[in-house]
Amino acid sequence: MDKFIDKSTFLAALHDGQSIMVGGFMAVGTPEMFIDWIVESNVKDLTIICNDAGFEHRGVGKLIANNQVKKLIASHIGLNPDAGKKMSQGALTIELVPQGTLAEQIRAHGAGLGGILTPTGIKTIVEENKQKIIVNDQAYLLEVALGADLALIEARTSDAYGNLVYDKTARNFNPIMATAAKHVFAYVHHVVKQLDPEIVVTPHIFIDGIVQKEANHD
Amino acid sequence: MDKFIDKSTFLAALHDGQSIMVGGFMAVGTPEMFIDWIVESNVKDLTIICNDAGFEHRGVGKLIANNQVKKLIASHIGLNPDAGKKMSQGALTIELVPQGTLAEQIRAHGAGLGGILTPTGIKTIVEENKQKIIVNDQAYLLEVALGADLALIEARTSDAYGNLVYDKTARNFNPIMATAAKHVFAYVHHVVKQLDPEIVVTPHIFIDGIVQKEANHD
Amino acid sequence: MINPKAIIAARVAKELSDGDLVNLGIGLPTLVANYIPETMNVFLQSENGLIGLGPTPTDAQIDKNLTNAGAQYVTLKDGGMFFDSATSFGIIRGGHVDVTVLGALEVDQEGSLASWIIPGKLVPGMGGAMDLVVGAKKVIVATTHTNKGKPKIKKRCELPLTAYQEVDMIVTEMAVIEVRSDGLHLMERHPDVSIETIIEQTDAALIIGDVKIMEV
Amino acid sequence: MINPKAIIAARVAKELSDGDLVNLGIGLPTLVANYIPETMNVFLQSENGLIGLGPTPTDAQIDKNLTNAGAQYVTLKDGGMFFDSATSFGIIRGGHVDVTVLGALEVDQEGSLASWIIPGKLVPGMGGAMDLVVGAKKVIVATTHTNKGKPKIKKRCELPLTAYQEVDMIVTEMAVIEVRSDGLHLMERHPDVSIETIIEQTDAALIIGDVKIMEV
Repeated sequence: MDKFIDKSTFLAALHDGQSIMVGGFMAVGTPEMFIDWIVESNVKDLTIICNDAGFEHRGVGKLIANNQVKKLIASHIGLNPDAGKKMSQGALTIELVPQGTLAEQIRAHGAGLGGILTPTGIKTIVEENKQKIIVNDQAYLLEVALGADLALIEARTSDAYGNLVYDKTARNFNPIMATAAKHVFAYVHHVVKQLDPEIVVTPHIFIDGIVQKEANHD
Repeated sequence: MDKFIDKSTFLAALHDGQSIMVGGFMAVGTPEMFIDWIVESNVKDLTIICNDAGFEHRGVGKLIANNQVKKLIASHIGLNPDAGKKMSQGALTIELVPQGTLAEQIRAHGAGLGGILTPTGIKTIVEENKQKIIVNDQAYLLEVALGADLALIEARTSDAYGNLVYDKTARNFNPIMATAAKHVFAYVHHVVKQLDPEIVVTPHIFIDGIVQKEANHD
Repeated sequence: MINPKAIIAARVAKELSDGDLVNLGIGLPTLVANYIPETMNVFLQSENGLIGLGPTPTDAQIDKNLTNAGAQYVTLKDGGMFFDSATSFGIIRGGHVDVTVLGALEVDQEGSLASWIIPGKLVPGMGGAMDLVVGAKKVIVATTHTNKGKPKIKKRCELPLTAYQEVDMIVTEMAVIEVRSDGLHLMERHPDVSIETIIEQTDAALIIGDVKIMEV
Repeated sequence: MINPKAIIAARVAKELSDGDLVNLGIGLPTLVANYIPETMNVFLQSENGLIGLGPTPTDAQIDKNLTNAGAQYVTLKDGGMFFDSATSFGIIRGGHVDVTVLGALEVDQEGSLASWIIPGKLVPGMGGAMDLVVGAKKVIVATTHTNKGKPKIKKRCELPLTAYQEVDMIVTEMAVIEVRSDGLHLMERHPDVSIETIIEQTDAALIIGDVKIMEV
């Protein structure tokens, strides 16, 4: 039941054409080492699901810069001009999703729901090609669940079982992404023997592999 | 901004015909003092939303025993024969809901969603009168959001602001109910000056009034 | 066959694997925990909000806020943790539970299950059973083969369903039965019970191939 | 009018009340925090996952994992706490935010807002703005009255919308405007700006009643 993995195990899980969720909000809470390893692997045609496009040299922006991303699903790309440029050139498809909708779509997949009804996006271009459903005289958009092949998350601390807690605003999308992918890898800053059972944010059952900061990965 | 209230403030919030969410799972995590105060108030025709019917002399069962409940929305009534008896006699309407659906309906209301799509209940009597929606070739039931006039919850500890943490399996429905009612009252066992911002389960903004155990309430 | 429940619980336990997340229903299924080898890491979930269910507490260990979904006092193992009901059913519905074990009023040859209501007679409610049966990767029904001689394994459930075509395996004190797309396969029989007896006590059609002897 | 942004931020701050939960958008709206009286308990939410946003940290206080939704370093006040993105937008969409303040590319006389895209030119994305505008109890648009002389308050937004008919109030360096069902009501004007000038710089029709002087 040892969840502590090394770089080779991580690299073996990467494939061309995968969908990968990456935690973080403008790269705060993004597992940069995993991003660097993906750059090194040079896998192609990825679909990346992340709150935003990061920066050109930080977060998922590094994968865009290295031309590994075919499609990006995000709520915001404003801090990475490279993403906008590649989109204009037709080299990158970007699907912009309201941030709260993205969060609920990911949570829905992890929780076995087919989707959720949100008022967000009604009478905007977000509603295009989506089903509208009226509940108690209010219109909602049906937004379907969103899963991925891999989720890459960052946490502050893991215990020996793989239970996780996060650090301040580096929490963001990490806990929900941990529930919504076929395989979930966590990059953690610290490992302790035990965590208080009341404060665990991500139960160990969601985590398939853990890489600890400053362990020897080569 | 003092959220610490007394019994008279609590009683003033009660009205005939209200809908009230009550936290707890088979009375574990149910704020018994609030239940006793409702019994004392003798308000009538309540709609109670709770995981279960409690026991005849514990939890929401006390409200049923005192004939204050018109309708109960719950997932289970097996440990309170009085509830089943009153249902058979036509003195109490009971709407049985799968537990996971009930949890999501409450969460949905608190999160501003119109509802959620769940596979639970498909091809059972639960699907009667509900909309079926197909997503990626799978059938789901549309279950609409469920809110209430009041939510009554129990927590282990509050800080001076009303941030809450819970105690073991007494957590259950309490945190989601805290998000889903017009007014939310919490019964807490302890009050501390400050809670670690990483471990708060219910942010203070959800809580309207707090009653502390063993404070003088008369 | 002195203790049918013990036979069933012991046999169900053999279906569990190291690292599994398992939900054991109220009643008979709870006994399965007693037969999990100590060397095996099986994580027990309880839908009222925990993973890491440990053994029954001594009187001195009892904590009134630490119970299972049947309102019994329990303990928490190392590595366990607590969560709210929405998270709990996210785990259940989301397919993160490897095995769920639960009882039955009726189970049928299409893998449908009835376990929560006898209209006009017994209306306990479905609790978390509907979500568990729909959400778990493997659904094992653990039940006595008959209800005082009346078959519980039917051609088609007559009582209102808990879920439609979700059961994977039925374990009774007489037999182990797998639910496949072509029907119910009798996989194992109790050493003291003949195939003929099992067929006789079963309303559903059984597909009989290489029937092994249950380890009891 | 030396600093239009300061005028706008100071005026918006007067809309906040003790106990309010408030979300301040990136840019100009962030400045509102500087004008909240210290005696008033206003709780600032940031959609990346906190309530209790405090003042900008000193260099020594900077924590790279403590930022606002604009990726700026922030601090956390007493009573503040952290949560994940689903919880954050549950708070936002669920109507638990009392006031949201955000900028505009265009805002119109029906209370619709465009703020996230200029097709073919600028495509930053909507981030959390669509949820905030739909979910918050009161939506205040804080914007310069014009974009270099081009009216931003229009009869009808031409750019793709952030939300339809959700804006409650528009605060500019010239005017305070309320959005009501019958249209835009000019409530206040800057002491140095005439009603005529405001009408001239506004594309939308304004309903003029008892126009007060903005406190600046």
